Amino acid sequence: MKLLRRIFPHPHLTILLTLVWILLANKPSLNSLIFGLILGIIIPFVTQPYWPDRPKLRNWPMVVEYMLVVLWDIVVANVTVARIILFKRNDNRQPNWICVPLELRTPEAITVLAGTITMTPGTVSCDLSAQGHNLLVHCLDAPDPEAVRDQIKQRYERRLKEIFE
Amino acid sequence: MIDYAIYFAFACFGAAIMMCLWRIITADGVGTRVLALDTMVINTIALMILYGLDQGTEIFFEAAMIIAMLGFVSTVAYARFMLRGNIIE
Amino acid sequence: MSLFLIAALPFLGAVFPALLIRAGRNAAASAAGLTTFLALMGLLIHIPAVMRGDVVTARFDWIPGLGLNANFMLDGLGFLFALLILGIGLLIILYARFYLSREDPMGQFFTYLLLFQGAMVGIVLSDNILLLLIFWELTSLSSFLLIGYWKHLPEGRQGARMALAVTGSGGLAMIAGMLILGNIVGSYDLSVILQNKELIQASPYYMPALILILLGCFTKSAQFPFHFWLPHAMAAPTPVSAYLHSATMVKAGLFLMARMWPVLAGTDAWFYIVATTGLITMLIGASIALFKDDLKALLAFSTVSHLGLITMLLGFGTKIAAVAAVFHIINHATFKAALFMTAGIVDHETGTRDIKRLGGLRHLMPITFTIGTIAALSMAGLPPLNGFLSKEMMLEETVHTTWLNSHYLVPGLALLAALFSAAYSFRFVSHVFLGPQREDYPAHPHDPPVGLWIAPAFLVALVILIGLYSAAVVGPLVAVVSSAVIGGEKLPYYSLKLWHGFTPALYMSVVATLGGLFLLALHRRGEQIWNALPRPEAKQIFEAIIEALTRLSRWITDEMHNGVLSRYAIIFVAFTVGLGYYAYSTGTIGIETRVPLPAQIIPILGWICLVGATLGIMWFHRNRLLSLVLIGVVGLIVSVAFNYLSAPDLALTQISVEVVTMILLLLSLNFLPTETPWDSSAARRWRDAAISVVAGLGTGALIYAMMMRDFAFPTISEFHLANSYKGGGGTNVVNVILVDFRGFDTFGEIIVLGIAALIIFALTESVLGTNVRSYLLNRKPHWPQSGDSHPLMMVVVTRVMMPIALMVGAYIFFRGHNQPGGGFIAGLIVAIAYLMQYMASGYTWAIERQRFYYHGTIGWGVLIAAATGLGAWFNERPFLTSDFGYINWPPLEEFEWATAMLFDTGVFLAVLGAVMLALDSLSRFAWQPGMAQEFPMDINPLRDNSPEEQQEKEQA
Amino acid sequence: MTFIVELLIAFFLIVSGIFGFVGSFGMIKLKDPMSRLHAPTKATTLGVGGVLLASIVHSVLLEGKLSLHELLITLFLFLTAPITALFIAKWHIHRHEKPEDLPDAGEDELWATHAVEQVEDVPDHSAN
Amino acid sequence: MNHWIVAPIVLPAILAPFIIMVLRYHLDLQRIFSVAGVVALLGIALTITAQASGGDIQVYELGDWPAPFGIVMVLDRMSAMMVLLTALLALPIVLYAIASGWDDRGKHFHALFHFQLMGVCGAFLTGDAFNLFVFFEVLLIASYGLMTHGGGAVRLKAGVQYVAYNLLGSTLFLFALGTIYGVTGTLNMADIALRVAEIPAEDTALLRVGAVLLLLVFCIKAAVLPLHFWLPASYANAPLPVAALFAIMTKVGAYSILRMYTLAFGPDVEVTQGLVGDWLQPAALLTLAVGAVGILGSQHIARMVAFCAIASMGTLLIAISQFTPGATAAALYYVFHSTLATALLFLIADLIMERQGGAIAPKPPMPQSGLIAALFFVGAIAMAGMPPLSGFVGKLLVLDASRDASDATSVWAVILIGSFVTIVGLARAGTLIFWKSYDAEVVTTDETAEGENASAPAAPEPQPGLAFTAVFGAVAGLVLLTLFAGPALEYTSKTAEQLFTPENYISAVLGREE
Amino acid sequence: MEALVASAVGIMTAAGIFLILRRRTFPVILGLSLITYAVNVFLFATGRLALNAPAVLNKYEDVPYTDPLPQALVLTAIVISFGMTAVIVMISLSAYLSAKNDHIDMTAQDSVDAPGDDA
Repeated sequence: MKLLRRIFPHPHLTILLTLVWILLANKPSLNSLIFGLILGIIIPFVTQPYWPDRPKLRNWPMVVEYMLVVLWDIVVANVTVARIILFKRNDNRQPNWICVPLELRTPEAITVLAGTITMTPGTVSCDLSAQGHNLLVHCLDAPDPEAVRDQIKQRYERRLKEIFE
Repeated sequence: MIDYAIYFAFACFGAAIMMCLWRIITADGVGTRVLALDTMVINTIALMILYGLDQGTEIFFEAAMIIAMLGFVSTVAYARFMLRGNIIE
Repeated sequence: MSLFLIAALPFLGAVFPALLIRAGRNAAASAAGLTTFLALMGLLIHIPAVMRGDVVTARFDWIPGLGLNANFMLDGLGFLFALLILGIGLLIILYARFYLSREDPMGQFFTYLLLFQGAMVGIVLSDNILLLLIFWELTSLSSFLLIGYWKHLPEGRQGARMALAVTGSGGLAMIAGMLILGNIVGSYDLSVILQNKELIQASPYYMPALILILLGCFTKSAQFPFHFWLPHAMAAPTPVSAYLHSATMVKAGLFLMARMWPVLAGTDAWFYIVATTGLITMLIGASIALFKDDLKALLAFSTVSHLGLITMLLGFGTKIAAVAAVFHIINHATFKAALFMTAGIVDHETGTRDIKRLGGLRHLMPITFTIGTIAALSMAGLPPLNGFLSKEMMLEETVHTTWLNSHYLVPGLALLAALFSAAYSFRFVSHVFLGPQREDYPAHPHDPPVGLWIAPAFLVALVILIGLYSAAVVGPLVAVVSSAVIGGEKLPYYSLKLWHGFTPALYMSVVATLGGLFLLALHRRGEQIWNALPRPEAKQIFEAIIEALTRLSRWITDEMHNGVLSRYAIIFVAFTVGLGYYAYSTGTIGIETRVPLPAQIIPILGWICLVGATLGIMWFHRNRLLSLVLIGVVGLIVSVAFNYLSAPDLALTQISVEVVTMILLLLSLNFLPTETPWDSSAARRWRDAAISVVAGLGTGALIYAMMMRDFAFPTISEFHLANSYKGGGGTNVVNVILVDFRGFDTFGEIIVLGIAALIIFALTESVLGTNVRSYLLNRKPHWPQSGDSHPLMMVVVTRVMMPIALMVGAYIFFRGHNQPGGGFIAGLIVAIAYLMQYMASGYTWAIERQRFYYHGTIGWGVLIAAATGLGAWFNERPFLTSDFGYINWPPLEEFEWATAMLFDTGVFLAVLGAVMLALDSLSRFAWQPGMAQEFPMDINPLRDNSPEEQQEKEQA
Repeated sequence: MTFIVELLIAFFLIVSGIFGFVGSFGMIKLKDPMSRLHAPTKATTLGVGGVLLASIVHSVLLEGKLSLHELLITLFLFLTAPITALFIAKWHIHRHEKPEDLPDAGEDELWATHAVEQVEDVPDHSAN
Repeated sequence: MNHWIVAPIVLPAILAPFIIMVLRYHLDLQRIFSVAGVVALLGIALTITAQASGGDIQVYELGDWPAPFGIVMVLDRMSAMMVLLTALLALPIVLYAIASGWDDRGKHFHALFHFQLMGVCGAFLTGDAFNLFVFFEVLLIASYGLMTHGGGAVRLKAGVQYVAYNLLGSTLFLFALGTIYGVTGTLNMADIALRVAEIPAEDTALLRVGAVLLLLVFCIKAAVLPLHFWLPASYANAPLPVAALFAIMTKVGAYSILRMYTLAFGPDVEVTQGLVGDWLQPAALLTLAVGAVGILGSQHIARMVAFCAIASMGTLLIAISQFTPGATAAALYYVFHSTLATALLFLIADLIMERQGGAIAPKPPMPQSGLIAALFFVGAIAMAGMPPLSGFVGKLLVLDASRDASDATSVWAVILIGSFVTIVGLARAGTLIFWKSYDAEVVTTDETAEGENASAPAAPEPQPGLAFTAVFGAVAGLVLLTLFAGPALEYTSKTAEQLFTPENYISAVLGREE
Repeated sequence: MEALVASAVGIMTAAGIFLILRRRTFPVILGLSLITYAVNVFLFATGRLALNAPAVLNKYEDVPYTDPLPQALVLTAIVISFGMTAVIVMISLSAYLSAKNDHIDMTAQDSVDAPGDDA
């Protein structure tokens, strides 16, 4: 088991890399699968020292759900922000800082959350607090910061907690 | 129809790049300039894919991909330089 | 004995004193004496042949391509001089053994002396003017060493340098003269040249050749106005003065004039140049000698005067004058060497050479007195000594000479010179030896041991013998030598005897002697007048000229090479542009043969970006970070442009290189100032801008002209396109060119990269080994640093991004042969992937987990590439011959293998190692003691729970 | 069918064009640096995303070959864009915001960027 | 297949990485392998010289691709001779560097040294214009490393200038190559020659620009005025054994001029008329003049020797710029002499600097002063072109060969006056350094600041015996060159003949006659 | 198109040379980078420009190819100039740290010459 763990330090990564290879080759074939798999095993092995711990992923349906939610939010938020940029006068906009207290503890989960916040336009995650218990978010136009924070916690953090912890 | 759409997109991204250039040259701090450069890189990627689509060629793909990967590295390097002075510490 | 051996013996012998000096002074001196003696004997063997008038020769083809051959010949003239050189040399060695003190490095002395002797013998025996030149310059060099022998004396240094400068420059002029002469005749062999008088004197190059050769002769023989070096050469030990500056070296010029006499003499030019110079020199030398208080200086100027005399005689161009010259050469050598040795003895015994502090030595040093007096009287030209005989002949000749239609000028001046000559000779005797004995000699003078006086005594004996029995003692010799000088023609009538009857010469002699006594009596008065006269001191003028020359050189050199790179660069650019324009404007260019590609909107946008960014860099270049950002824009546009213009490989390479360069620059900018201060004026900037614009226009126009025309010939790349797949096994022609057609270029290229990394590493080591390290440790950052140097999100994303980047690198590598990509780009991408890790988690943390060593990677890369190339040798193919094939392993699809892939692996490894080593080295500059990190990220909420922290540490 | 596909592609392209434009326009229009940071996220997500989708649809449905590698670019952008934004935001916080201007960081007291021992005598860098 | 031709390139190219990988921490082994490598290179050089002396031009087609499509190495008399010179030069220098401990004052000396040799040999052997560029870069970058070897503020600063200037030169090289390729469509030198001869009139302007830019590039390397500015500071501040090695670098420029301008843009080629003759000769004269003036005007021994290098390049280029077989034979002889003499003087200068600093001024007495003085004397004689050493023969050859030149008078005047100034300058330096009685009160401080940087690592036990052996080796080279001047001149004459019949070269490379 | 490329080369060259004529190391390095870009494009353009004709062989149809050789040369040139840039960056950094200033000129203080008296 230990040996297996040494050889496959990050199985998820192996899968991802194999997928990346197939995409790169852009031609689904046995050749590229096998080659991708070989590299997908070698490379995590090589990079293992840089990723000492092994994140746990559970609740795969939730992963899918989360992705869909985020994609939808991106589309919606894009439109909202585009309207703000195009039509709202600078003076009327209310940019704001928000502090989001984090319940998440795993670095990977925090990263995904912060990434999601940034990728959904209108909010950008700007900083962690000194010990990593709060996330600083900047909003492009947030008359009601509380609502934004609650939405973040509700829509994203809850799901991530289920996925990672 | 696709052609017109592509031209439209060309125009949009071209204008976007010009605006980035404008921002790079006129901004008051390096931070904004780096941001503008990053945006410019992203717009460039879009343009390259668009052009590939227009010409029906794939030779732009790798370059776009590498640019996507490396543009990030340089942006981070600039930012780290401004934050810490030393980019590898 | 072969002439080769005679010429070579002194050189061979020169080795021994230097080696033998540990065995004692006597051993060194004996070795020197023995070789000289052997050479002398070897010479004397040839007496019968020489006296018969035969010419003994020895020939060896040394550099036939140049006409420089080691040909020697011995005729009467050469014999006389060789005899003087070796004979007096032997005496000098004997004398020097006793003269030099214990502190003087005697081995060195004899080595130098023998070197000089060899050079002199070489001159007089050469039958090739180029060979003669070699020995000629050698005498300058060895005399330089001998004059500067007493290194502690500043006069020695100056005198040596002056002698070298003057005689050396004369030698250089002579090189030109000899080359012209050889060119006229078509041979550099003396024996050939001497046969071609008409050819030479008819040639338009006769005058330049004559002047240049005479320059050499005059400088060597201290003729006016080059006479000034000789007295200062007297800083040398007396044996040297006696040898070089009376008997031999200064006579080299005379020798050459005599040697060339048959072909050069006889023209008006020769007469006016040589005779006049000799006359003036004779007069000036004699008059200065009269007022010199230093014994050796007195003798030196008297030597100058006598050399002038001989020169004048040679200059007359008549045969009888030549005979007189030959005779006087012999006489002068005998009495002057004796006089120098006498002066040396006086100096040695009394501790001074200042005439003003001497006098009355007659009783204290009777032997020295006798020797000195006889020699001096010979010099004064008193009968029955040999000096009288030749002076008579000289005066006789002057009487027959008209100078610019004046019958009296030459004899008058010659008489004056003879008068002065008598005066200083008498002064030498009376002021040194006669008069009352003094109490204040610096030492206690008495006669020296026999070793010191025997040599001059021998010479004085010769003086008397020649004077009394001239015809018997030197008659045949003079005849043979003279006949050699005048080129083998019939000798005119002359007689060597004391009494010729009441001739004008006799009257003149009487006048000269009496006048000399009179002058001596008036010496004190004369000295006052002399000292009151303003006269240019040649030494000071020379020194001033040299000093001015040195200063001027220093000024020119320092002004020209003032260390300002921008100046160098601007000259470079201007020169290049100028020549380029000249080359262009003198050629022709045809009409445009290509239809330009349409400029679409996207390229125009790109162009605007590029130009904007470039101008921005120029405008904002003082803000370094901003210029870097703008350079990034330029790089981006350039690489996209490459892609747009059908060069995907270039685009990939350019963008990867771009990123790495940028990171390198940022790493170094961390230590450099972030602002460039103004340090050039607005005018300068405008000038720079103007030059830059011209250069830019030039390049732009050049490439535009080229792009608008087709190749003049089909390009070789058609072959590459046609054979890339068939012969190289790849469809990406660019890559096949890189790894196959022109793989050797790539091989060189990765070596360049490897070297670059090694240099960076080596420099880092050197710089960090100095006090720079403490400077770096105490240095403050440019601006306040933020917290959280390794943000959590960055670390996490890198953990995913880096493997993907490696994957992309692998992909780029494998597809390289057939699609854009290849080992180089892959190496850069993998390096950037690692770099990402460095940036995310910090250098120290990452380097601890590093699994490969950069030096090894570079080495392996180069070695693999080389081994791939060498592999072909076993296949009996040239270096870097590639091979490829296809593998079919069902159920897999067919795939290709190629040795070029292996080569590409070498490229990949070398690039990876090089980039990493460079970055790694630069990162070490920023190392601070507290930097070692425990964790990959600064903030990690997981660490709230200590067990997991433990776990993380374990795994780390 | 082809028409619908083309329409789809054209739609994607137009959407991407608009958002790409808006992204950069925002940088010009918005005045404060922090707000400007929001603009490029549009270009990254829907701007490039639209083009990539169009490209995929084009090759899969019109040319009939499975070409999904454009997804990789999306993957890279989604992975990297937040980091870029984060760093620029940190730069802004570091340069322009004092700890008291930001919301309270709760029990951690300071935001990470400010959590550093300040070195004295460091030159001002307001030009950057 | 004659693999010897690439051996001078492949051997160092393998040895250097081997030294880096395996022997990185073993200086003694590095030294052994380094010396062995140089000796082997010398053996190879002798072999190929023997092969080339027959007069056949041998061609090695790398990768088995036919010329002009692949890269070829070409072995003719000139390239063989230059490789031999390189190897001959390298041996005393590597010995000296070991003996003086210079190789221990920084990292990777031996690896860089061999890479440099590789670059130089490659430049001499290649028959491809772009490959020439690559080898130029190899030798340049190795020289950058060697030049800054050991560090120190002044040296590094000089290094920056050196690199910057030469980077400009490299850029120009690319411009030139681009232009030539853009017109002729080929990179192989022989092929260029063939096409240049047939170039249509409408393309001459561009071709001329390419040719002149290329010439300028070589002139930079050869330190021709006014492109010599990189040389004085960099040679003077480089570690002097390295500067001694650099004596061959300027010759690479001279070699390239000879190669390209006899083969492709030769004196008979109508297209490139007036590009060389009009200004190269005056420039060479100026180079000699500036070099000689610099010798007299220098106040530092290393700088003085650097100007010696410039002056000797001036003399060499005077001969080259005539482009006649006779003058070229003289030039080739002079190349040997000038390289060895320059290197010798640099080594001697290092002996002096290591013992008492480099200022040309009175100094405290130094150990082995007499021997060093004697060596300096010999070196100065050689450099000034005084007899009996090869410098004199070389000078005579150059003078003799240029007597038919149109401006023979000025050539002779400059050479002879230059010699005079050189003699005065060297005599001044020698007497000041070795003959001046030392006044102990004058020099009290500045001792550490003078020579090496004070913080240099403690030098290892120097081995003066070996150092002197190395220097004597160089002297011996000069003596042999003098003694065997006849055969040497015969060889160079035949070489010049070979150069001035480019048809043979072209047909050997392109195989047209077979 | 050709005019665009040519003018871009010219402008980059001009800017590069202008920066090389500055008197500090950093602008000079930037200038060298710029001029390197210029020369790369120059060398590339000597193969003449072509759109949509990458030199990747197409097995199936007969398509035009651009001249691959200059591309290979440019690749080599890029790599070499990268190495050179790295080296000059490093040397100038070391020089700055050792001399504590980044003047590119060798001033009189830098000169190792000491006055020698002539006698």
